[in-house]
Amino acid sequence: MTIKNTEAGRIVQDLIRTIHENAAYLSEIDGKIGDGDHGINMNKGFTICEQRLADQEFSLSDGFAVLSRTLMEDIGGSMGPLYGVFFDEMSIACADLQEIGAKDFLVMLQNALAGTQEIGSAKLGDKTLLDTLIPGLEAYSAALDAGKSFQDALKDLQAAAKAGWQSTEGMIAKIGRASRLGERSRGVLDAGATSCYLILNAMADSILRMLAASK
Amino acid sequence: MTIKNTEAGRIVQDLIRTIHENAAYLSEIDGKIGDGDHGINMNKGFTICEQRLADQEFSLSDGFAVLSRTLMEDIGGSMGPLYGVFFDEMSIACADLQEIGAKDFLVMLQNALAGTQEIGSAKLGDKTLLDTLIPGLEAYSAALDAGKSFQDALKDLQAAAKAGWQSTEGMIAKIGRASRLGERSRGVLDAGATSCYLILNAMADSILRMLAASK
Amino acid sequence: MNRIMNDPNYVVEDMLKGFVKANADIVSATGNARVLKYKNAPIANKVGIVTGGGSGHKPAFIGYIGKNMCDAVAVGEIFSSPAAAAFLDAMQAANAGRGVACLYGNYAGDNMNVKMAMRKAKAMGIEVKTVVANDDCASAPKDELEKRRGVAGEVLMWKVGGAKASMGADLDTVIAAAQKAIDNTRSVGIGTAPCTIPAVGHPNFTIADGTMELGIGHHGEPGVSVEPLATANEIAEKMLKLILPDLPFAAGDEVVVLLSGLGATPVMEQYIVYNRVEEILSEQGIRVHRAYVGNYFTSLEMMGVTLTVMKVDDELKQCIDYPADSVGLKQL
Amino acid sequence: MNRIMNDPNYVVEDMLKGFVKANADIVSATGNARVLKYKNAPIANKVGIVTGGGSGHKPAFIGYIGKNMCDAVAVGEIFSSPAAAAFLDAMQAANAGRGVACLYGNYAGDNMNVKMAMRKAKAMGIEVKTVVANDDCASAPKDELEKRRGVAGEVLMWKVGGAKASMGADLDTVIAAAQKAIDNTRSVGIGTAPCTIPAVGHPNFTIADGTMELGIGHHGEPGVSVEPLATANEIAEKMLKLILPDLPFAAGDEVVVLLSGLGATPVMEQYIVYNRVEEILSEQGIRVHRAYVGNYFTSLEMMGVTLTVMKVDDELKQCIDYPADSVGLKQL
Ligand SMILES: Nc1ncnc2c1ncn2[C@@H]1O[C@H](COP(=O)(O)OP(=O)(O)O)[C@@H](O)[C@H]1O
Ligand SMILES: Nc1ncnc2c1ncn2[C@@H]1O[C@H](COP(=O)(O)OP(=O)(O)O)[C@@H](O)[C@H]1O
Ligand SMILES: [Mg+2]
Ligand SMILES: [Mg+2]
Ligand SMILES: [Mg+2]
Ligand SMILES: [Mg+2]
Repeated sequence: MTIKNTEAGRIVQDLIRTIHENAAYLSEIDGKIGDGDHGINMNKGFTICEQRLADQEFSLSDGFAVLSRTLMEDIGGSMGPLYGVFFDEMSIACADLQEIGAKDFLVMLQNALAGTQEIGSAKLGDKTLLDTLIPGLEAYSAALDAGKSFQDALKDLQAAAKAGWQSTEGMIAKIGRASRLGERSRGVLDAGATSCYLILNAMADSILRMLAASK
Repeated sequence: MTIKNTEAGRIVQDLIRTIHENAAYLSEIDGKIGDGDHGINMNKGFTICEQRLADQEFSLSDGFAVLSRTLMEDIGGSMGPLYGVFFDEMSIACADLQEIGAKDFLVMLQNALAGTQEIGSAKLGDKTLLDTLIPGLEAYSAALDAGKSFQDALKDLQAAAKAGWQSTEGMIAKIGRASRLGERSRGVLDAGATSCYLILNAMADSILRMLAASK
Repeated sequence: MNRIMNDPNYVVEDMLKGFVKANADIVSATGNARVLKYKNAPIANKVGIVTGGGSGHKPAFIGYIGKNMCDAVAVGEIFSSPAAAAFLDAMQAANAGRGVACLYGNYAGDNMNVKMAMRKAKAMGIEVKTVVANDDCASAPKDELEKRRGVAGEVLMWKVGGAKASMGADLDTVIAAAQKAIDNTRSVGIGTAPCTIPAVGHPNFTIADGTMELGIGHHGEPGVSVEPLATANEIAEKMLKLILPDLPFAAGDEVVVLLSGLGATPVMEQYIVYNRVEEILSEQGIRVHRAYVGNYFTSLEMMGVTLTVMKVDDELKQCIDYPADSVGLKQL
Repeated sequence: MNRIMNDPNYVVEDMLKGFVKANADIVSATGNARVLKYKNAPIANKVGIVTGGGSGHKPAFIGYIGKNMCDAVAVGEIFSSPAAAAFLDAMQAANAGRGVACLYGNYAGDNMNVKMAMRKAKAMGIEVKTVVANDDCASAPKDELEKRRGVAGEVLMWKVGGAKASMGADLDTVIAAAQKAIDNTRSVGIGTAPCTIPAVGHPNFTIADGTMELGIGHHGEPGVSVEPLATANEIAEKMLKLILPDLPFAAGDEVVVLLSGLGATPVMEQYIVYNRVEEILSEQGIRVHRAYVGNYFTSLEMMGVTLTVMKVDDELKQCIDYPADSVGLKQL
């Protein structure tokens, strides 16, 4: 089963909607051990992207490219480069594809992770968005290895990303703003891990909807 | 009747003591419509002068010269130049005299007033030290014109200076810091008029004591 | 407030020591602890430039000692005129035989101490002439120019006088140029937070949160009105509304603008105000020949800005554009 | 507090407009609203010098654009890293074909955005190398140098890198000189009052009256200790006690000292601290080659000072003494 690159631009629109809906929640979480602007930062980038994509036809790879460029042009801080490179790698990995299959999506996620780690130098357990991304990707990869379908692998991704996100509650921040707090950073969710879960979850939902429709 | 210039240095010491004793009072008055530092400014200058004169024999003209120089070197603001020129003129006017008589003292006061007005450009009624100095000097001059003795003229000076000083309570400040207050400056004594009364009064008392002793 | 100092009664002394240590390439101490001079002063054949005033206005006054700027400066206590002897010693330090231009601000204490110093200087055979800055157009009505205080326009007066002297002009020509500079200069300040004299320990005037004082003086002297805090754009408009009709400035004029913070106002905010100042001037056909934005004349940690506009002709432009090397104003 | 601004969300935009208007003799706007460049950049045959960082640190960063200083600067929101595209566009604006030295401070956001920009610059054939300032010795222990933040020592890094590039050095030589500069530089800050991000509207950290925070960062990052407010002399001693053993500096060394106010601290107080700094260095046989005292790297209206000491050899002295013409640092 595959989805058509040209038709999958709506995935980007779903992401934008998800971030809009959760902006306040993301800032609220960031406010507990960060500076309370994660929702503002994300929403600013995704809103500008929405304006750039308005009234246009675009493929998934093009949509990701615009999103990435917007994040890198219009929002500085940490989220600009981290999600900027994330969507840049996603876009590059599918730019030449007409049909995107389960394996293709794996490569997209792998490259996105590699780019994010290259830029941010964070590891699993540092209490960042990687604590959502890495388990999600691993579960998806394992599902494919085990011969599961695209759909089932996406559901495994969602479940593992959610578990990974929630695991950040028990972690001490090792990187970023909250790392100064040491032990005091334990007991609350990580803001970036939250937005990453929302993004992976929404992306998987969109693909699942498209796969269901194309049956 | 005259006093000896060489022996009259003690007049300066009496002035210094008077300012020491009244420093807090002068600041208190300045605090009401000024910036509350008149006693501090005066006492600083007179204390440095006291140190310079310590363990020395000095004449009245020399004592006034040191006092003037100290005020001009060590205290800026308004008091340095105003009393600086006041004592400078007093000193110059008696520098060449061995004996200082009633007429000499008149010239000393006249020159001191002229210098003070040249520097400060204030007039009678502006609520400044001139409101003590001018009436004091006029009473002294009138007494001599009327053929009164040095002693009686000095007593007239004291009385008129006191009345002049007290008249400042009803005045509106026309010059200096308090002039910004307009009508609000009425109802309190002027700080400089107060110090000027203390100085003229102490000076007259000293001369009266010296005249009494030389009888 | 948390002031960084040792003995509050010796802040001026301590500051001067640090200033001389840090800027030995430009300034020297003199025999009078309250007088600093340009290390090369007196400069043969040049009219000496002297100024002086109370402390707490950094970089004024000592920060404007330097090449093609002031030769010697008399230093007073915080917000209080230097002693007459300090002005006199500054005049001597600056005097190279061609006379001394004493360019200072119109404050009672400074007027008296300069006059006193001039009496003595005359007796010593030093020729001194003065220009008394009165650029603060909020400090008295236009028909009482002689009552107006000097504020940040003094910087432009020193720049012009200093340049003219370095060009080789004689005393009367230097005085005329500095006088022309200040006669063509208008300033106005707004205050948004007061300051505290170290030895006093509490502010001696107040500016309530949410308000600003238009026309405030450099020591907190009352302004023309206390108003609700306006936006930066409105502030620019209000200040120019006082300044422009006063000279008056008109379409076709060329001007030099100096926008100074009062101490604690971030330079960012000063540029935000300047942005609108320049726009309004352009709209009115007034061309900015040169702009200075930054902390050029402060009042300890007061908040607010002063705006100074000087109408320039060819002579003034030449003086303003002349190089300068002082701590507070360097121009290549 | 009474902030002078228009829309708090556009303080950076408004400030940039004013800055370009006021300083058109030195800086130009570029196609990217968040990138300013030296008006003559790119300069043929010269390695380009780029930096960038969050706003609110005037004159850093844009104030160090100029002759023999930085060629282009990426501008972020208040206290927040510029976007990757701004760094990339700054790199392009500075690039004259001999490569670009990107000299910036060690903050997570800046690190990521520069890395991101370098990925793109590489793809465009622009050679970029970096030096990451980590002079704040209170921000991490000595065995974790890579965790230390960059503070006012960045000014000296730009001065050295900028001079070296103007002398005609190639990229590796410029990078080596700037790296040597920062490797020989140690800074420490003390905070005495917090500051407020305009769009936030209240301070996001506190410093109680009567206390000071030793080792505080440029954005209020926690320091090594909160102590009762000390005298200026004690503050100088405490800061040097952290700085001197860290490099270490020793008798016979020559140093450049930069003492910067954090924004609202009167320059007078900075000189009072400097006075004791110089004394202690002298006592320890350390010679001050040159001193910079003033508001060189601020944090809005934060109060306090940062002290920076750089050990210099002949090469660094030559670079430091080289002329410079930027808004924040002019040297003849
Ligand atoms: N080096 C890094 N790698 C991955 N994620 C990071 C890194 N640094 C920070 N983050 C993520 O960024 C989130 C905070 O984002 P945001 O609030 O937008 O930025 P800022 O911290 O600059 O305010 C954190 O919750 C964390 O998940
Ligand atoms: N121009 C002047 N001529 C005469 N006396 C003056 C003049 N200006 C001020 N004074 C006197 O100075 C006094 C204040 O002195 P002081 O408090 O020491 O100085 P400051 O006002 O600088 O703090 C006033 O009470 C007034 O009598
Ligand atoms: Mg943030
Ligand atoms: Mg945040
Ligand atoms: Mg007083
Ligand atoms: Mg006073």
